Amino acid sequence: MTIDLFLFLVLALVSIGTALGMLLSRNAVYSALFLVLNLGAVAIFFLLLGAPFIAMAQITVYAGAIMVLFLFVIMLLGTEEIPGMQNWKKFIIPAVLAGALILESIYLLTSASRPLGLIANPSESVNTAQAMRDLGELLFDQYLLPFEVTSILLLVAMVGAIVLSKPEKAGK
Amino acid sequence: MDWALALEWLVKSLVIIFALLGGFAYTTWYERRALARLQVRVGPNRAGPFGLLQPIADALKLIFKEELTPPGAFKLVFFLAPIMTLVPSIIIAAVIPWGRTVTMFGREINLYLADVNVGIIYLMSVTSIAVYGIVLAGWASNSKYAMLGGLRSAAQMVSYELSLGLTFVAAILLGNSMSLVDIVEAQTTYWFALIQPLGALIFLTATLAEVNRAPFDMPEAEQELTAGFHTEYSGMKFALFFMAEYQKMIVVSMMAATLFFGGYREFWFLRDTLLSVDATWLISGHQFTAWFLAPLYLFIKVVGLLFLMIWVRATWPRFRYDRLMAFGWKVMLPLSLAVVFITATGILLEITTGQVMWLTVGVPAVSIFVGLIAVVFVYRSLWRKYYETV
Amino acid sequence: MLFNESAPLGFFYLAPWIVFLPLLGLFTNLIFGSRFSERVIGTVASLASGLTFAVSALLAYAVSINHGEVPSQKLAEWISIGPLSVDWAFRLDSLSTTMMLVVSGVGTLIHIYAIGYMHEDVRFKNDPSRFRSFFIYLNLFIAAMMILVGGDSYLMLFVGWEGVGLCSFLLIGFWYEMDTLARPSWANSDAAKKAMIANRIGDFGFLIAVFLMFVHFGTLQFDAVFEAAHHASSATITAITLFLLVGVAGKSAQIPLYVWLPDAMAGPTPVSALIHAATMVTAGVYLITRSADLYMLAPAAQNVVVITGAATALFAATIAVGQYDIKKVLAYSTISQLGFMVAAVGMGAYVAGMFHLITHAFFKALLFLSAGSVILGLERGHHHAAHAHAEKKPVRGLKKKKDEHDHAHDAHHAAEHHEVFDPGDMRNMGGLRKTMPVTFWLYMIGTLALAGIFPFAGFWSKDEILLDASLHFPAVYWVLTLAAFFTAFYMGRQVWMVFFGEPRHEAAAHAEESPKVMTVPLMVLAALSILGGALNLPFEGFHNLGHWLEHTLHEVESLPLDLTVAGISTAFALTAILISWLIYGRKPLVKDQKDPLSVLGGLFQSMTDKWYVDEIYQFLIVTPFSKLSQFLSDVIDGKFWHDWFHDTVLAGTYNWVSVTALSEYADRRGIDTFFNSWGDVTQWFSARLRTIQNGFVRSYALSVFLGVVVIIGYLLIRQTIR
Amino acid sequence: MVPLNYYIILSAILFTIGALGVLIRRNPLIIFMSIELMLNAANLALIAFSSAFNELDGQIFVFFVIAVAAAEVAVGLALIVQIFKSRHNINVDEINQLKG
Repeated sequence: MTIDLFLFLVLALVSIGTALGMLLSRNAVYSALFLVLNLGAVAIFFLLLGAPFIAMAQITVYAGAIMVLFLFVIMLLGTEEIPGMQNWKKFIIPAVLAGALILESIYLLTSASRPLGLIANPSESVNTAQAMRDLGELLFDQYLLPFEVTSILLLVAMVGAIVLSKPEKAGK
Repeated sequence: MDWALALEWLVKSLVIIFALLGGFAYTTWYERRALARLQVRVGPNRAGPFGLLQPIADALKLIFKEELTPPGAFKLVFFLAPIMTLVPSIIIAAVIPWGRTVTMFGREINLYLADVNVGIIYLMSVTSIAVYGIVLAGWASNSKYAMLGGLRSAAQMVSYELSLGLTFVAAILLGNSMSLVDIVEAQTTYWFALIQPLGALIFLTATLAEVNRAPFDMPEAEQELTAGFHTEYSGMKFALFFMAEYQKMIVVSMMAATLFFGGYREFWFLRDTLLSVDATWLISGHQFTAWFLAPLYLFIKVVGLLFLMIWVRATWPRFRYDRLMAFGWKVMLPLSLAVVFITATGILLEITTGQVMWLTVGVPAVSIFVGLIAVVFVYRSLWRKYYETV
Repeated sequence: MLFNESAPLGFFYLAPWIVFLPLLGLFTNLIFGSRFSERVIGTVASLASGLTFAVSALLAYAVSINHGEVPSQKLAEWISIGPLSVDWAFRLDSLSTTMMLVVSGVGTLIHIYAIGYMHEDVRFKNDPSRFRSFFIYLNLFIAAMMILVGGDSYLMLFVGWEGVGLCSFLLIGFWYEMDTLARPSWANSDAAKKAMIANRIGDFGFLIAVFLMFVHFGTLQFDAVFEAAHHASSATITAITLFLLVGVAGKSAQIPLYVWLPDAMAGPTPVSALIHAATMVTAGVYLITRSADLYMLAPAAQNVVVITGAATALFAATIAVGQYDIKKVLAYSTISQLGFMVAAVGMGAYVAGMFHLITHAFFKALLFLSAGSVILGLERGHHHAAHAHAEKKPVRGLKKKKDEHDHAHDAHHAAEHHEVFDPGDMRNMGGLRKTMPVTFWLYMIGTLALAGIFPFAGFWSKDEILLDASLHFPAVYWVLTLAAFFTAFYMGRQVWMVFFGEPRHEAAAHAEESPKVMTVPLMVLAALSILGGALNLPFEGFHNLGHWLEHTLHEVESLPLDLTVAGISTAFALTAILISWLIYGRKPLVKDQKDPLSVLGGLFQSMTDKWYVDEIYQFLIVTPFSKLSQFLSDVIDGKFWHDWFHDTVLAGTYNWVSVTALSEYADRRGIDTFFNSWGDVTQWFSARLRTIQNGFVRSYALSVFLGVVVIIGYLLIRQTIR
Repeated sequence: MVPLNYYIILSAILFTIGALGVLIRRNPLIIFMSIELMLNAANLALIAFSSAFNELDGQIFVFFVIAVAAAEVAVGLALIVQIFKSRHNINVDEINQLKG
């Protein structure tokens, strides 16, 4: 077992564990915290896979902004605890389906007619400034239009959020 | 894995941690002394010469105090929150360079823990997760004051992070790199604070909000929330919060120094002199570069910036909370967008025309102008609000 | 690029500004004008025009030091479709810069004059808010005229041509909801429409000429057209030039399309002076001169041009004799003088034509503006008379408080004027020499210039035309000389009627002199009318204009002064003035006296009634046309198509098909039955399926999830089987 | 040297957990988080492919996904707050009519 594989397995366990924790915890705040941990684990995966920028963006945007917003809303509304699963029978079908999906995926992937290949240790390329530069150039050259469209989407979302959360004026 | 390399990292990490811990202790002393002087008092002066042993006395007191956990608190989170606050404030220092490469014991040693090419984004991500500790502390205390403090801080820090991140962008643009070492080296000729004074100002303001210092100390506004998110904390847990706050002060000062004030580089007027970081000294026949000047310069700058923070605390009243948010979204954010735009335009003009003047004169002039416009608008809107209420 | 830096000797890059400057003034007034005072509006507009003049002068200077060899200044590519390629380019040569100078120079003076004129006019007409639009239109006109004279292709010329036509329309109809006496009526807008329609006919001819050029030469750029014309058949050239002549007849008011110009006097007087006397109507002359290379190749067309011009000159001059309206006289005089110019350029005497164009611009603008001054003077007099009656105050006292007085006008103007008073009718005038001395002397200068008295400008330019005619077309020479005789006569008649004798109306008695802002431009124009002849004195070593235009026109004959021709014309003019004195001056008209010429009976009545041309047009064209339209509308469209074909044939068939065949059988029995049963089946199923639509989002998500599992399962099975 | 398959399987597992969360939880906030988890799983797969094929496009795509997720969360949370304000309840099973 190489150190890469070891690292992968540990992180995979952590991420699956935290995902399950998110799924199963009764308290929404704990769910959010588990998700933050999960996001962090995935960010480390990104680092390992040679995407440091995305990893940092993941932490900054997801962990730093989105999840904080979640926490904020949870605390603001005081809705930490909504009873989750009293009636286990109702969840048999989804659970069976989920199990089937996972098994199917694993079977699909392992029985593929040709292997999908290995991921080389990318840590050499992580630390070169060139990768960042390439990413930036790709983003602002080939993907400029999607980038701009995304910015418009963000603008629209911002306006929408402001409109939605604006206090209604008295008398209306 | 090279054991020597691991050892080197270990040593460097320990140096940083101890520097920060010691720095924390003496920043409290520094602040109390400076604050006292500004208020025409004397400040701590009993323990040791000039009260220099006062931090140790404080530490002892806090360690031996009883720790209380309020009933109904979420114990695990309540316990983890101070740690979650402290950790980011320490690990953020990993990418801040405090010197250059030194040859020592026969090997090249970098005077920084890591020079990753996404150093600046690392800073951003770590500052962005620093909010968790405070929010969770507020929530886990199961107390209204603490809760409100936590919520306030969540909103405040998320808001001001945007301006902070955008001023980072200005520094990235000017330094043409995301590596902090490159950015520092790019400031050999001009500090970025000279090229982009507005950006530096916004950075300093936003960091004040990020570390919850006056006049942005909303989460712990005493008159309103007793002590905010750490109302229910006591003993060593409280000490950890305290520690985190002062370490954050040090760290953001280091960030400010690195991004806008030349980092470990010498002051510009010392360039090409014997006191330059690049200078070669000749002592008793041995030639060596003056690498040890670099941490010294960084230290001087950090002390200066810390004084700035203390000074602000001593002179400025606290913002009202809605004004604080309005200021963050309606003034800081547009201004920092303008900063990015102006900087990028200046760089583009410099590249296309080949005139350095665009960068050295045009960008500062336009930035200052924009800043003044913002000041005028803020002033007028304040007066308008005043008249509306009167 | 706005600035063509490769142009030699600097100033050429300024060329686009001759259009942009007036547009700048226009938009300044358009956007900010509502906040400006009248003074500022007028200043902005005048400044725009004046700067245009300055730029034109610089351009002319640049042309002169470049010996006329100037590349056209391309501003932008306008059209590029297949073989058609038209640039927005400026042609700078001696001809176009001359026109630019005349247009912008006279235009500037009229702008300044109009500040004073319109200030009072909008108040007499009770709508001061239109002051701004007037100057906007004027600036637009200058811009369009500059495009016209500066264009480097027939299409650009046409753009300007249409632009000035539009401005002319707007300005004739400036007081569109009233007639010339400010009574509620549509007379002014009818005049505007008449001008527009008459010009459309001419423009149609112009357009056909342009189409022909494009078909035969494949280009519209001037030099390229002229170059290609040498290889074209003479029939083609003749057709082109004749169609161009149709355009000229429309714009320059030649027979048979001149009828719009007298009616155009409905516009404010500065408009009459600028557009309908000095500049726009000369566009036709400019067009022929510009197309000189084409006309040279088509002698037949040239002859037609000459005959048209000469006939117009004489015909209009006779009508002018019988007019009573001070502006109508000048209008017919303008038509007549345009006839002179057209005849001249038709004969190939382009320099003479251009020369007369320039001098005519000076003295006709002077005459019109002075007439405007007279009209305003009478308006004021009428007002003061009314005030004097109403308030028993001396006229002098009112004059001192002019400003407050203006406000008073605004307030109760409408109530004052009960009687209909025509301030333009010469029968209401008389004796203005004493009350309006400045205007009188200016008018005299204009009259003498127009009548062709030595040494005024008109003498030199007219003589040059006559001299050319005497050398090439003796018959035409006599026609023109006769026209010149009538010219002198009706001008004499006008002067005697307006300025001499006793006032025939109270208003004339109380008339007042105009302010400086109006008279000073007139003095400049008067000076130009006196000295304008110096542009092209027919002596060896002079011929300045000829040498100047030589750059553009290449073949220019410089004729020396012929004492015979000059003597005959001077004698004719003096005789005419003498006769007019005998009839009108010796024994001035008194109030309500009939015109002494009425003794001529039907002849004079015909002159007064414009030889019934409008009536003939009405009878020959308008009435048959409306009859035909009526017929087409009522009988063909209404009775045949609508009533019979549509109602009976189409609707009947449709009704049968729709009601019987489709509705009853196909729809109700066939389709309805089918779909009703379908609907029953659907309803039955949907009643079963409705239970799935339960509003729980997660149960929907579960369905989606099920779908995912099934699809992946299918893929799995397929892979396994394969 | 980690086989790409492992990453894909991990991604599939995470995705399924997210889907399960959407299906079985009633708290809309948790449902939202589950959606984020699903997006995250997809991101992991994308980055893994990007790394395996040595192409940067996958990273770009993830970047966009993150941006879109931010937008979605902003609007979604605003909606939840608004619903809570008008109904004082955010149990998704009880929000089954459009009328407020």
